[in-house]
Amino acid sequence: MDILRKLYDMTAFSNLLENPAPLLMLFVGVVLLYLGIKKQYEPLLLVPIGFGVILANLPGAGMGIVPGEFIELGDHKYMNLFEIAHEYGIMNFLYYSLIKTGLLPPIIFMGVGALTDFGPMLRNLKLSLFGAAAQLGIFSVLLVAIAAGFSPKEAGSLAIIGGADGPTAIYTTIILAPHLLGPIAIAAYSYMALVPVIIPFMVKLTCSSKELKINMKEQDKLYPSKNVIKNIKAVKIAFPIVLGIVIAFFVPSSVPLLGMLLFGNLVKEIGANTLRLSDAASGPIMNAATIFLGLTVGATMTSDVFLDFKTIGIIVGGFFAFAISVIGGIFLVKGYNMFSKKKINPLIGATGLSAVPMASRVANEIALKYDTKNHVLQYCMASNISGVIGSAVAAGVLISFLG
Amino acid sequence: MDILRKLYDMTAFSNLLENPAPLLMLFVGVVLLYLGIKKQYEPLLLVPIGFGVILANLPGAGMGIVPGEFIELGDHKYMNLFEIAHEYGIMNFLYYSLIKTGLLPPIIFMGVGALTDFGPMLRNLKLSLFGAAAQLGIFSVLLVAIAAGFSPKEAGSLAIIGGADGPTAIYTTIILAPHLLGPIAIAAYSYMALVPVIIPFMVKLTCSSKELKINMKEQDKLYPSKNVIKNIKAVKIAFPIVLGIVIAFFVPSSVPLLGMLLFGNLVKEIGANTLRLSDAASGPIMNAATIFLGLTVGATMTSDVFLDFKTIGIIVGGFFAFAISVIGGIFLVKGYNMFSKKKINPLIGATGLSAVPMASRVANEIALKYDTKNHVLQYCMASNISGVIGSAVAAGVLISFLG
Amino acid sequence: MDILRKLYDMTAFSNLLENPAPLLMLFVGVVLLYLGIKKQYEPLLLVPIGFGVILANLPGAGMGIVPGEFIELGDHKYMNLFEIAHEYGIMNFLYYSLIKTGLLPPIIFMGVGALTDFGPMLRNLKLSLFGAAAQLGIFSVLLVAIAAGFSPKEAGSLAIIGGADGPTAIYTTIILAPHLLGPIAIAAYSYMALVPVIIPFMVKLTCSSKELKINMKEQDKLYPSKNVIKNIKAVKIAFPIVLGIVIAFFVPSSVPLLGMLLFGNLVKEIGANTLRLSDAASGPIMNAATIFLGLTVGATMTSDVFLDFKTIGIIVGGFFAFAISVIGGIFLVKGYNMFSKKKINPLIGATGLSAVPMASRVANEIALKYDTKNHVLQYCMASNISGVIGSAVAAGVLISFLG
Amino acid sequence: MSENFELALQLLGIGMGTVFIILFLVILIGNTIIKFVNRFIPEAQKVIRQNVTSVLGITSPEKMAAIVSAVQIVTGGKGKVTSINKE
Amino acid sequence: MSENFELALQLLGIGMGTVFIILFLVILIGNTIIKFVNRFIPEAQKVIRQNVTSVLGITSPEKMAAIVSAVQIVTGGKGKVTSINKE
Amino acid sequence: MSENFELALQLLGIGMGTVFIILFLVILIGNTIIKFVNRFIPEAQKVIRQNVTSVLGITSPEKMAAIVSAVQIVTGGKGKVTSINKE
Ligand code: NA
Ligand code: NA
Ligand code: NA
Repeated sequence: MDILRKLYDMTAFSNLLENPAPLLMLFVGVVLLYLGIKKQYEPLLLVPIGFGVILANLPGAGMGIVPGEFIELGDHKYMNLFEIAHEYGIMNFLYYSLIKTGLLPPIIFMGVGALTDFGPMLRNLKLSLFGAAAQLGIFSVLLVAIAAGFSPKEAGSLAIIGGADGPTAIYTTIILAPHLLGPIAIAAYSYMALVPVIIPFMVKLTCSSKELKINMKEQDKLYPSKNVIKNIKAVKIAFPIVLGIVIAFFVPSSVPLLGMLLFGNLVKEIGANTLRLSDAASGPIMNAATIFLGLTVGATMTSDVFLDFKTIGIIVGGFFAFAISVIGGIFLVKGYNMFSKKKINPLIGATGLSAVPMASRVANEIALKYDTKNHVLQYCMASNISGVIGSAVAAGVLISFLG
Repeated sequence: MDILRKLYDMTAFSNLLENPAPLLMLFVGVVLLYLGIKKQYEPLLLVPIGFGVILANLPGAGMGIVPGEFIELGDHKYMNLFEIAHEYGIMNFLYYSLIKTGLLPPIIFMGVGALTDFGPMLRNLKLSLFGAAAQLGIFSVLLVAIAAGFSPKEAGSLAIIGGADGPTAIYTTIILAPHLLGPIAIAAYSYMALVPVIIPFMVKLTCSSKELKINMKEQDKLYPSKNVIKNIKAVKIAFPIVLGIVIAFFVPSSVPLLGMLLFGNLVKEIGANTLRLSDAASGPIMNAATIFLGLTVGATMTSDVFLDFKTIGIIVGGFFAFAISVIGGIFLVKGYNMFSKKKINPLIGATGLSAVPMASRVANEIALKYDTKNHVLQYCMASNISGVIGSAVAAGVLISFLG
Repeated sequence: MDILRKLYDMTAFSNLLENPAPLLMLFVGVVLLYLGIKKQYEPLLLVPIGFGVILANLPGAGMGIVPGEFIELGDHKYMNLFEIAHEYGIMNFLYYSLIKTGLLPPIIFMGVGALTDFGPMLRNLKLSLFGAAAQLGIFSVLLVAIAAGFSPKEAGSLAIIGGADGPTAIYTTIILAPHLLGPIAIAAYSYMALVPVIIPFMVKLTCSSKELKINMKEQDKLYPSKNVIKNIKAVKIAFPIVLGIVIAFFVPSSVPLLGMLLFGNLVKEIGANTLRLSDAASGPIMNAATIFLGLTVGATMTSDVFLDFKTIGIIVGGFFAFAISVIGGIFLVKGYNMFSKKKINPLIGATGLSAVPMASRVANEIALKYDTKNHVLQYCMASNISGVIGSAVAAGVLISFLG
Repeated sequence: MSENFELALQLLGIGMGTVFIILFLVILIGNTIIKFVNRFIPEAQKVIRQNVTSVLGITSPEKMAAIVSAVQIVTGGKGKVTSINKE
Repeated sequence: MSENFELALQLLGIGMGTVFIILFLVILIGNTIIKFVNRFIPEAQKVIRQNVTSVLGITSPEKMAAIVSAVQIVTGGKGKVTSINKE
Repeated sequence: MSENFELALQLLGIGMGTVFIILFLVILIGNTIIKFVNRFIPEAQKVIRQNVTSVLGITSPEKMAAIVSAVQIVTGGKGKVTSINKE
């Protein structure tokens, strides 16, 4: 009898009887895995996040992230990392050393930079503007979220989902509202994964067939731009350096993200001489960062954190942030076309959202549906990449004012 | 004169005159290197461990791991990692951040998972049971070790050597008896390396030639199993998810190990969509973890820790734990064969020990020696892999009751 | 009006008006990038260092390294790493966990070891001596620096530039004078990059055409050495083990650097059985370490640190340390040639400096200029590699006496 | 000591029991998943993967093989293609 | 709440304003760099690379060229050999 | 200062002395190992390596190429050989 009692105590069933909520969270974890594996929604992130949710909600396993207050000692003192590991286990050790310090999102941005080619943007610089308009979802949902009762910091974290950029959303949320990290990260990555659904939907809602047939190459022939780039390699090397310095003067709080992005891009563009660095940044470093980011962000989603009305607010608000961002880009194009002889395809506005490169691919497919010869991919990439800069800048603004 | 005096003080000779014990440990380190390099006993671990032993015992170099009490401040407070580095150098920094936190063994298990194929086990599920029987060495040696005067925690760490799984042994020892980490890790890896000697020896001791000639494929033809797997990929993806959740309910303390193993396996089985993650988990992450695990575990073996009667106990006890585990597996097969028409080759019991995949290869060679057409590799892999699960579960039980 | 005010406050322009010195540092950063990218001076280090300088000097971005006193709490207590991240951002987190702990230089040395081939040295063991003579720059500049008013610790850090070895210089400076880390690292890597200028200049200054035509292969034929290596693989495996132990007895403080170098070399020489380890050590681990070392070392160069008379002292002193080291090697050869029938090409003394393998290549080109058939590369590599050992030993001496 | 010994005896029972229960569950779970999959998703689906090779513009496997074999031949079997990145 | 709402309204202005300013700057910087480069360094320079091949024991440039050209031909110039590791 | 200068002078002696001693030892150790190896293990032994390719039974580059192409064909171009390490 005694042995059976001890055996029972070893298991997690008593915990489950006390509080069955984790079972619901296990279901949420399995759904995320399903979306990542079967539906192929951003599998590189949703699979680790989903598994992290499961790990965190296995009762008695001690893999869930504890709230920040647990490690505060008051008077600006905190438990040290060794004590965190000792007290709360390896997941909290990873979370508090890699995520809560704000380290991994900039590290991932370094890898993203090493995989980014600013070429399409440099060849169509004007189109960058639409990457600005497509941040509209961020600031308008911020307004609505505050009206709906979110605190400004929470609202800022929610709104940044409209930037359609995972690391940016996570970085902003770590600083502003770490208790919402799980749902916001998941909403961000899920909607990014849903770009092939959201963009066509918003485009159909707002654009005429005639607009979608605007052929950018023909427009280029009709109204050729003056700039020819004679030495693209030199331009690509100088661009991240100068850009990084100038943006930093205006929005210094965006430097941890943008600075690392541009550093990654620089070592890539230098080429053979720094190949070891760009290979490492975009390979093992980024991949390892992705694993630990996903698992620990997922592990923040314990049942008491996730099963909250705010989660619904985040899911709904996140969608509108996304949708409004797409519309923002489209309507700036429409406005531009009213005053310019050289017309722009509104799809290029829609991709200002970022979600590189999927948004551009989706936009290209839409264009081809209306005109099988109308390849807009390279043009979309211009606004698409500038949308990444746009949301990092927006994040910097939010952090400056709300952080 | 003064200069020569100062020169002499700089060297380590005065330390050696005071305490020549480290010289013996240098010899131990060289022996471990010899085993790893020349005898090719688990070189991936024994070479870093051996080198770590040497580094730790170079007098004056400050590369040896200091006992846990040195960093305790009392009242559940510990020195922080920066202070540890400052005070005790980089080896202690690595040890206390990566090993004593319990981080690296689960990280290595993630890599092991990404290299493991549950296919053979899924095709012969029943054989998994022998991976349970082969944990007998753990719990019987636990009994003996306690009788011999080891404390329960020390006995648990010693006994887990019978799990024939390096990361599991290290993880358990970190939690239960970190002061024995060096000798236990070395015993575990050495006996795993000696599997090609131990298994044939135990098999010869317990099995008849007739038993060893049992041909599994013929048995399969005579008594075919009903299950056919129509979609192995789907099964392989679902298996780690469901298994992880269910085991966690029963033995939550095994989650850090098994959860990471199954996560690594999941991203591997998903395939191309998460290839970046499985590549990172089984490549740079696991390799880097192996280097730092080996060096720091070796560095725990300072002369005062190693030159102790307990070390002998560990070496002797570890061997019996191994041997009894092999016997446990074999005898469950013998028992099974007494009641079943469909016979099982006892080699499949012997490989329940784990030590994947070497045990299976060794068993296969033995089978071929008795019958050149009797390939048992795939069947052995079934119990072999289940033996990994078995020892992680056993570790969880030990940690729950003794930790 | 209010909005514009707030917008202005968000930017860094007010900071720049207060203190425009960072602009000068941005210029320094751009110059370093120019040297690394266009002039190809050690791009793997100078590009991250240059970018780190820029990041650190973007006002308001919080990416500059704060002085060590900022994290001291008195009474041998320090802020913990989590608090450092929280208070001073990710750059300081990386710096204080990876650099100030002394971790990355030994880690990079492990990678260097895994890329080093002791073969040429083993085949010409006698030439190793010139790697000793070429440490003369270190100890003579130490004398001058102290005379010039540097504190002994600062002088030691400055002098180690004459070792022509980046990680050694950084490691020594971390321990002796961390506030000079930026300028010393940059001076070290810049002069290493300038080896193709410095060596020919010093050689021309001190060697006659006749000396430079000394053909080592002919000398070998005239005066053959007795040793033939029958089993190079075994020698290469035993060498790092024995060497590590023996050097450690004499200069234990050099173990963190030399021990890791020799470990990296050992796993490389073992070959296939530890391929995973040497691949990891010389690949992802070293590359990641290089990125974070470069960025954070660069980030120590805030304007108040760099714009100091000591920086000029470091630049001037570093050059002389380099130059005298080259001369030291050359003059030992000249001395040797006075007493020996078998003559040695003084270029082999010049490469004792280290800066592997560039110094050897440069020396080889000089030799070929004087005699198109006089290939001295393999001989130069012997003194070149021993120069690495020499400077690590010199660093150990400095650390023992000044640390 | 005798108390510890009792604990060890108990653990022998609990431990082996747990291990057997878990591995019974492994069998049960495995069989259940196999049956479930056999009934509901018996056929492997075509997964639209993000094709690494297509990104490289390597359209045929023969081409890929050609690269690898070229490397092998030229390096005397000592080289390996760790990765081929698109520029 | 109403105070927060005002803050949000301000941020809508400041935020969108900043984003537009920055992306105007992106255009400006991009065009300036292009013009500068077109005028002062219009031609790409030959980069003297640190040669990896000698380390590999690939002694002849012909062999190396064979590998590279194989990769180039097969990938239509889009692939590059990032590393060939000798064992 | 003069005290420091004296320290520096001492270090010049101690430092250069130590460096020379160590590099003499390097020569000594190197020669000793070479002699020892020449006498006791003069021939390189065949190491029974855990050969990845031999496990796969790949003996020639052609076979290697064949495997890669087979993988490609079988996976419809969706699989890639990330690395096959040959010893
Ligand atoms: Na965006
Ligand atoms: Na086992
Ligand atoms: Na040197």
